Amino acid sequence: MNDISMKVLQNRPLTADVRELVLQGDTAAIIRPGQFVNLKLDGCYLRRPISVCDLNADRLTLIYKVVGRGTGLLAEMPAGETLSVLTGLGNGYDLSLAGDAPLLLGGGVGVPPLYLLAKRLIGQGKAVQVVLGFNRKSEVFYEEEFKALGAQVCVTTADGSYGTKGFVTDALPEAYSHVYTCGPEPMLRAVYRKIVTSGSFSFESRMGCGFGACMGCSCKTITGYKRICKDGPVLEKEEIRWED
Amino acid sequence: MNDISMKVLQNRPLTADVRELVLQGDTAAIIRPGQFVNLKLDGCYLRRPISVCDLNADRLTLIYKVVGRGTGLLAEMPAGETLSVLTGLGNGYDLSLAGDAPLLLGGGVGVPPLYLLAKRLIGQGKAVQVVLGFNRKSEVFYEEEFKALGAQVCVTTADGSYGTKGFVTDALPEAYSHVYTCGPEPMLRAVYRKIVTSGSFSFESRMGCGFGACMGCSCKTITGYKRICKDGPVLEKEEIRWED
Amino acid sequence: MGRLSVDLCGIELDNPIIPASGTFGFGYEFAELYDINCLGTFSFKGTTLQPRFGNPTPRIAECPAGMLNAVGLQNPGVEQVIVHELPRLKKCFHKPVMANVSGFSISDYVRTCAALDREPQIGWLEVNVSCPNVHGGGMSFGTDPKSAADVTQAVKSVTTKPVILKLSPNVTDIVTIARACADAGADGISLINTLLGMRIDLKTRKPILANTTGGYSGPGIFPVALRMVYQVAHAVSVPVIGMGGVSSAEDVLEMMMAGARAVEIGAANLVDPWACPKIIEALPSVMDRYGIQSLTELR
Amino acid sequence: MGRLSVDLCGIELDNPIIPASGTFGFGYEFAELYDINCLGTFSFKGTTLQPRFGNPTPRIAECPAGMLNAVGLQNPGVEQVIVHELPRLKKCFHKPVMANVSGFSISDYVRTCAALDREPQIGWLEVNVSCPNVHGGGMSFGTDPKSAADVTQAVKSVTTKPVILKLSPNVTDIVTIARACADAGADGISLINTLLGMRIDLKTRKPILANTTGGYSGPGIFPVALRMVYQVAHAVSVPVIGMGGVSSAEDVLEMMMAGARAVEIGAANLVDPWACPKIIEALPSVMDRYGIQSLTELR
Ligand SMILES: Cc1cc2nc3c(=O)[nH]c(=O)nc-3n(C[C@H](O)[C@H](O)[C@H](O)COP(=O)(O)OP(=O)(O)OC[C@H]3O[C@@H](n4cnc5c(N)ncnc54)[C@H](O)[C@@H]3O)c2cc1C
Ligand SMILES: Cc1cc2nc3c(=O)[nH]c(=O)nc-3n(C[C@H](O)[C@H](O)[C@H](O)COP(=O)(O)OP(=O)(O)OC[C@H]3O[C@@H](n4cnc5c(N)ncnc54)[C@H](O)[C@@H]3O)c2cc1C
Ligand SMILES: Cc1cc2nc3c(=O)[nH]c(=O)nc-3n(C[C@H](O)[C@H](O)[C@H](O)COP(=O)(O)O)c2cc1C
Ligand SMILES: Cc1cc2nc3c(=O)[nH]c(=O)nc-3n(C[C@H](O)[C@H](O)[C@H](O)COP(=O)(O)O)c2cc1C
Ligand code: FES
Ligand code: FES
Repeated sequence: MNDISMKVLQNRPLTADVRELVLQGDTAAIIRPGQFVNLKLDGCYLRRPISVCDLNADRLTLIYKVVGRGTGLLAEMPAGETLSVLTGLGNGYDLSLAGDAPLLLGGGVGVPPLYLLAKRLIGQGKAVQVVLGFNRKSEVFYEEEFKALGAQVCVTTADGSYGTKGFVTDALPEAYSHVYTCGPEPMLRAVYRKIVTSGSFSFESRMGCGFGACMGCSCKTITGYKRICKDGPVLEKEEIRWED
Repeated sequence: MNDISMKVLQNRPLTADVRELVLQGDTAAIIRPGQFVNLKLDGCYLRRPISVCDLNADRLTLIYKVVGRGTGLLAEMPAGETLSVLTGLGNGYDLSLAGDAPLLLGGGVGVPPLYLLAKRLIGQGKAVQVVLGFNRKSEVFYEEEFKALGAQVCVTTADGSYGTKGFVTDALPEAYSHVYTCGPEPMLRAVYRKIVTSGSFSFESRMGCGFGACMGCSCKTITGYKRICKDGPVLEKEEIRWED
Repeated sequence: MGRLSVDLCGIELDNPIIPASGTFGFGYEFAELYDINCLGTFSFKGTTLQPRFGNPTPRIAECPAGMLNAVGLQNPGVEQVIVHELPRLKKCFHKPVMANVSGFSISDYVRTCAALDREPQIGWLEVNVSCPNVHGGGMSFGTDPKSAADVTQAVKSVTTKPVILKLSPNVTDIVTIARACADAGADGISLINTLLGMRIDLKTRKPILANTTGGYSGPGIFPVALRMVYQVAHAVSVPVIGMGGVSSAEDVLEMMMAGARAVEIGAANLVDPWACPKIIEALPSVMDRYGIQSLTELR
Repeated sequence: MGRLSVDLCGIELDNPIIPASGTFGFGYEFAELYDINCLGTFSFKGTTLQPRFGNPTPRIAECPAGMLNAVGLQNPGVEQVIVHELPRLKKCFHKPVMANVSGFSISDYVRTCAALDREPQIGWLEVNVSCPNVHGGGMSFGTDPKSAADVTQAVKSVTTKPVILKLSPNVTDIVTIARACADAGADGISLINTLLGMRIDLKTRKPILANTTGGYSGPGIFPVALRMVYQVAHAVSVPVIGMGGVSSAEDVLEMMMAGARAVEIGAANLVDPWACPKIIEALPSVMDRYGIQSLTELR
């Protein structure tokens, strides 16, 4: 973990309420896809956790949905401003579990972390299949970016206005070696029930610290209590214990 | 009173810790010298009261000393930023009391409101005498500006490093028709004891609102309770009741 | 009834926004700025039997997210309020107004409320029980259920107007005190008054306030206020007025979701004199955003 | 003694900065970031007799100037703390550490403290009396002087280490409770624990926290904390540890001017993991600015 002052290079809309933020600054602390950063915004007491979408040595791309005060403030940040970023948080996805034909299932703003994951897996020569789920056509983003990586991409929309009608679970391919997924909890539950292989699930939680100090994000797993922020956000299928 | 969004045109040091701030915005609500404005700064809950030093229709000059958090933040505001300003607060100095040869006594950051006062009095053809008191030479500001108005100016420094050694009360001229003064309370008390004419005294107080709503700034006078922010900051010599 | 209107003890308010006592004087300063008839009502400056200058200055200190005040109930006394303030107030405000009353003994409260009861423009009596009880060892009436109930009962016996007990948050158990007031006949409960706080001046190493401690208000107290409003609204059946740090239409809705029938706004008026009309104007669109048709559905 | 050093119940601290319980775990997360031996000491995660998962999530909500938590004392239980955490902690922290202890009955406290008393690395026992008393009707031990004194006495009888009672601010009269603890033998008092608060989600119209209410910490509680520290430090003769919203070297000095011997820092660690070393580094120059030669002169 590192606290880096990063400069906004770009902050552009992808859809009506989803934006892409490109930051400049040292990304060395980020090791794995599926890790996240925690952003300090003037006017918010707590930091805001956002998944790493893409990076190179001194550039970090995040994709965020404007849902409240913090993301609202973020949307107004012009290029040139700086913000304090705790980087390299969370465990991230374990690439060694991928097998030959990993399947990546993303829903809404659960899509971003899968981008870096796809890039890395394709870099390892895997045949990556991606299903991206959205509510409607106007909310779809990053389909082309995933295709450009060389992934096989399928898009679903809940209302059928684009791609396959339904949820990501309605568009599972016939064969896959391992599932990596990120999205809203109802989607994760549906994926958990439906997939026939092992899987790595990325969870969300309201966080106090984001680096394992406060126990604000604890959950129960088969293997004991875990902190979403430090022992997660990625949990493996075998260890997940759903709360009701 | 008005709430005006004003733009910083200039924010430059006059001495090590005193700065001149020029703001652009409608100043119509400011009627008299000795009135003040109340500045909203990001990161401070309460506004900061600062006396009007000079103005024209769309330009306002303030002089402030960096003493704490709020003035520290103000010192960092670059040209181009805007801030919310409640303008036209307080009663201000009554020019009709001046007589022919008014005497203006200012101490430290009590000097600024006397500038607009001197300008107006000279505009009315009065022979304005000004004594400006500071601690030491390095803290002197606006001597030339007062001279340029055509006032007769004397500077005192407590340590004698410039001008007359001593306090403003050590440099009173032989004759004057009325005294206008602003400065730290010990100075006001000394002036009160020493002057032989009527006088108008400008007071400070920690303020909640600055426009008469909260009773945070009340003081006792011969003529009853007054609010420094609304019934003052200027009190006439006859009505002042010193607390101990 | 309009989309924003609410019923407060049998009197309909056009909207739930009520400037809080001590931050709105008797309304004139604000009447110079906007037509204060846009408000639901307002609660005027805490009035006592005798005139009071209040505490020495400094009376104000800043906090990270709010302010301290130790005004000490400066007011001209109930007689002057009736003779001078109310006739002037009548000229700029044409709705029932809320009279805020303080006292240092039961008889203070009774005599002040009895005098105000005769004034037709007064819609509600808001009885502030945060003052020290001079006959009860100096602890405030509002920190003891029995004393709070005694004040309630005594005031109820001299007025036919709705009586709203305004509670102090500086207590171990707000619910017991609220219940005691409701059981003693209170027509409503308003809360919270200020939290007791303090600041020290690093330069002098002494308390900033001449009174040493003061009442903390502003956004920093909002979470505590919301909790107490929620607890009390779930414990009593009379209407609850929520306050404490409310500064936006969102805060108003959150207070009403916690169970408040109406919402008072204090310190926010001092920092932005137009805070209340801005909030009233913002309410409909913020309600739209959260799918709220009318405020009565939040009850 | 250095310029920053202070004496806490007979143990010298290099500086008065102590990360507060529940915001610093058992120190490892922070030991990865900086050498935690720069701290005066730290208070480890509230430990109970039995292991606890704590409350369901969400456990965290944001406030205008701070946060709510309803972690609910998640901890592995005293046995695991002794077997697993302390040996690991010993590797990265070479000073006496403060053990924070919670319980739901007097016997909980006694057994937990007795077990910890045998651990040489523990310098102080900080006994948190904000938990509900399961044998006393659910009100917390810290809201009643008698219960707080009982816990103090019981714990004192099983340990020779200094015992610091950590008080809840959610009370009418903090001074009486602090005095009761001091009279019962407490070697120090630390305060404040969190203020009870709440937030509601405007979208769901339900409380954000699964537990409904939570503990409010951060800058928003500083004025209340400072007031209580001042009141208690002027009422008892044992040392007082001040905390609540401290986020800067200036805040530390203000707490010490209010009478605190040392200062704990909680929520600030969560927002800026380097908050404590930054404050320690800033202290000398901020002391220079206010003409403070050494911290002992603030007593
Ligand atoms: C590990 C992780 C990775 C995430 N990655 C992304 C991402 O790549 N893109 C994206 O758009 N969103 C992501 N989120 C969700 C994102 O953190 C929230 O949408 C954001 O914090 C909302 O902040 P706000 O101030 O706009 O909302 P508000 O509702 O005003 O926030 C109030 C508080 O609640 C917290 N909060 C609100 N919603 C959530 C949520 N869904 N998850 C966690 N905390 C929440 C905020 O952090 C803040 O503390 C991620 C969350 C986690 C935990
Ligand atoms: C009517 C009036 C006119 C003033 N005109 C000027 C001026 O022209 N130039 C100038 O340099 N200063 C002036 N002052 C003083 C100026 O308001 C304070 O120096 C300033 O508020 C300090 O703010 P701070 O945040 O830097 O200090 P802090 O000490 O961090 O402020 C904390 C709180 O105390 C208040 N406060 C601190 N010092 C004073 C003070 N001396 N008077 C009133 N409130 C104070 C602040 O407003 C704030 O609410 C005037 C004060 C008043 C009342
Ligand atoms: C300057 C000031 C004066 C106050 N005077 C009174 C008063 O006279 N009577 C009263 O019941 N409450 C008084 N209060 C308390 C407020 O009415 C309100 O309960 C409290 O400030 C919390 O609301 P807020 O956070 O919106 O300010 C006063 C508050 C302030 C800031
Ligand atoms: C996430 C979190 C967990 C806490 N857990 C404990 C605890 O286990 N024991 C305890 O005595 N206090 C606990 N506290 C209270 C803090 O130690 C401290 O008293 C309080 O947060 C006020 O200080 P602050 O404003 O600096 O955070 C916790 C606070 C937070 C924010
Ligand atoms: S958010 Fe603090 S431990 Fe996970
Ligand atoms: S500062 Fe509010 S009345 Fe003067």
